[in-house]
Amino acid sequence: MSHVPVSNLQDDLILKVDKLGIRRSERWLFRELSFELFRGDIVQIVGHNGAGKTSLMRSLCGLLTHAEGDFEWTEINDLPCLPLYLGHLAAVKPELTVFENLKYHPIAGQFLGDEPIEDAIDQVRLGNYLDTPTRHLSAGQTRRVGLARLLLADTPCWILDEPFTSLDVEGCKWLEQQIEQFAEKGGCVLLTSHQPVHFEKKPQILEIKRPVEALC
Amino acid sequence: MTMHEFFDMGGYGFYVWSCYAATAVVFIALFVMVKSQRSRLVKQLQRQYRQEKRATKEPELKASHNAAQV
Amino acid sequence: MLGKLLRRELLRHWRCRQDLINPLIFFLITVSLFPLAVTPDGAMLSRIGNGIIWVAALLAAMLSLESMYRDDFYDGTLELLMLQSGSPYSVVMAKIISHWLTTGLPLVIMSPLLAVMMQMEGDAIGALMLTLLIGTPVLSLIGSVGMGLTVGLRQGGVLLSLLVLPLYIPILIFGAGAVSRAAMGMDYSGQLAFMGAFLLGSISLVPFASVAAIKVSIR
Amino acid sequence: MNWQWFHRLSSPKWFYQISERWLPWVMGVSLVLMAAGIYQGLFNSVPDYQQGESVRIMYLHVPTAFASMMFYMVMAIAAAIGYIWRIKLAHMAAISAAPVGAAMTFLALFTGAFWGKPMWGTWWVWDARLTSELILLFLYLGFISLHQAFEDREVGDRAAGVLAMVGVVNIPIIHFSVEWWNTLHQGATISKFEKPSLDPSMLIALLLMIFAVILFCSAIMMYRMRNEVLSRENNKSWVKEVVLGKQIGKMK
Repeated sequence: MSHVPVSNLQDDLILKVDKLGIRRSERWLFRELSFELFRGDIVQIVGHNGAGKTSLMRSLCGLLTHAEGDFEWTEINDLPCLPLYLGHLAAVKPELTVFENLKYHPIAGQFLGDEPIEDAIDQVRLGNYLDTPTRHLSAGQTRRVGLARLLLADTPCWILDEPFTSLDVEGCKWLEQQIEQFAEKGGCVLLTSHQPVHFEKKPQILEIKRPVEALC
Repeated sequence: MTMHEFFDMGGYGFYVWSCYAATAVVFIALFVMVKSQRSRLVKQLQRQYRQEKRATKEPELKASHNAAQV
Repeated sequence: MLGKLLRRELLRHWRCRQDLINPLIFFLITVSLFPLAVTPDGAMLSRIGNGIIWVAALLAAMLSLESMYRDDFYDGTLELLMLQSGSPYSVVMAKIISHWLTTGLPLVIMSPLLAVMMQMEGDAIGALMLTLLIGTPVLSLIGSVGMGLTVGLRQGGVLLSLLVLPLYIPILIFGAGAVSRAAMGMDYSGQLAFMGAFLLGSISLVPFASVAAIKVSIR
Repeated sequence: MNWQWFHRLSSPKWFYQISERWLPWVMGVSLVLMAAGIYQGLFNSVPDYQQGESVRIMYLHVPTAFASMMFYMVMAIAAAIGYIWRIKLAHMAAISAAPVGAAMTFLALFTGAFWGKPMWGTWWVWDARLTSELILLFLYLGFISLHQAFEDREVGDRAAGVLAMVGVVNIPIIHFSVEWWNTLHQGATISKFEKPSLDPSMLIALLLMIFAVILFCSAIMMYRMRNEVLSRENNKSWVKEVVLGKQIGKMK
């Protein structure tokens, strides 16, 4: 099971965002966005299509340069913590097998041993596909290879972009359960989803709105 | 220096004058392109701002129209 | 970290072995075109042979740059690597080393065959292999910057050659120059020194440029 | 921290106002200098004892070659500033400098070839300087086409910035290796260290032309930058006033 590393500062703050603004070719997606993520939070980002939900997540991971403001991750044994980012693409090499995909890709800064990988693969019900190249898997199964990384990641924060796409009902329930367990153990989750999400504890909502036309 | 000698340039007239001609053409082309780019840009921006002004004015027009109907 | 990433790259290349042979075939065909196009007689060929082999090696290395980032970019693993590995520089370095091992080195191993085809003598062949050995890593290094910039573009291939070929010119000049001096029996250690300096210079600077280039292309 | 002036310096609005006032002067001075330079060069300077009248091409070749090198440096430095401190105005300067520099490189090659024909008998000579100039043209074309390949201008700027920085590191290496490879070109005609080998009247013409070409190119570059500022800041209110102001101005 994925365990959550306890940052040595013992405080609960994992991510602090202050007046973040992202611009995409002269058009401001959003501006002055500030929020904080604490241990155990589940935050759902809400906004219509093209509002910048994905851009916000990618800039928090450092994949996208943000135009203004800044954000800060907590330090775990004085290294900035690496959030696990699951984007639209399943980040899986078609020519490698399921096992190799998990073994040869670093997760949250390190490579995993064989046992945890095999357990994770069984967890996501891909046990008998261990040595088949992912080329032959369906979209849902490829998605679950990505989800297996959640179980292996040794990081206090998950950033999930539309994680429920192409998952069957059973898969969705399993993923919701994983998210809740992870939150209980002190991790925090930032996710977007166009499907309705039902957790016991209602997730906090973070609204992304277009800035009023800046007539400065 | 008579006119003819000046143009002949000691036999190298063709090379010297074609160089000066090419330089003149390139300099003038640079200037003209910048100016035409500017006028095209200003025209396009004016059309864009007029559209924006029309877009902001239209909703009130429609709203008052419905109110009158009701 | 670098070792594991390198094994991943080599495994990925091994899985599609067919693509590794294409640059070598291209290298062979390009070099053998010239005797057909220019002259079959040995004297002329041996004089222009080293230049032709060098240009063909340069183009073959550049053609195979596509495999470095393009398919990783489109299936999302490049993002995963750059993000989750904690140090993008080792990711880029692993890709460059694996590109050199899978294309640069085979070119070096194949070059004596082509040198004989171009009627070049013994010591020129030795010099050719040595200069290619030092030159091909630089091709992968500089190519990785160009590839990083154009990976997100649809028709990036043509643009890649426009960006990268001018930067290859010093290596081409010193490489071919060294071999022609060796053919004349003169000492070519000076050229090798310059190529070595160029190699070390690009090893130290290219990772930063490549990571910046990839960060620009990841949107 | 007194970054204030640096920040103010980099605001497109400030640049637009400053250039509004100074540009006509820069352009005017450059045209005057050019006229003086051409007059001096063509009419009252002595022909070269060896090359005869064809040396008058030098008054075009040397300034354009110098401008092409200088504008690549301007472009690379602006791109580096824009990339490191994320200043949009610097990116705009780099994008505007590129076409002007490319035009100067083309002119330098054109005049070099036309000067080479009478002197060396062939149109194109693989001489070290001309070859470096040709490679510089490739670098310019690479920069411009890379910037245009991205539809999002901001990403295009950053990509072109990286290329400019890599290019500027390679310029001395390319120049040196081409220089080593083969040099036919005569030594530097004027350089600050050695005594100029030119007759004073020719020297005056040359210096006049160099300043004229640089001023003219900077003026063109700033005009292009003004267009770039207008097109990129079009949602700002001051741009609306400027553009609409111009419309009212025309109507009056």
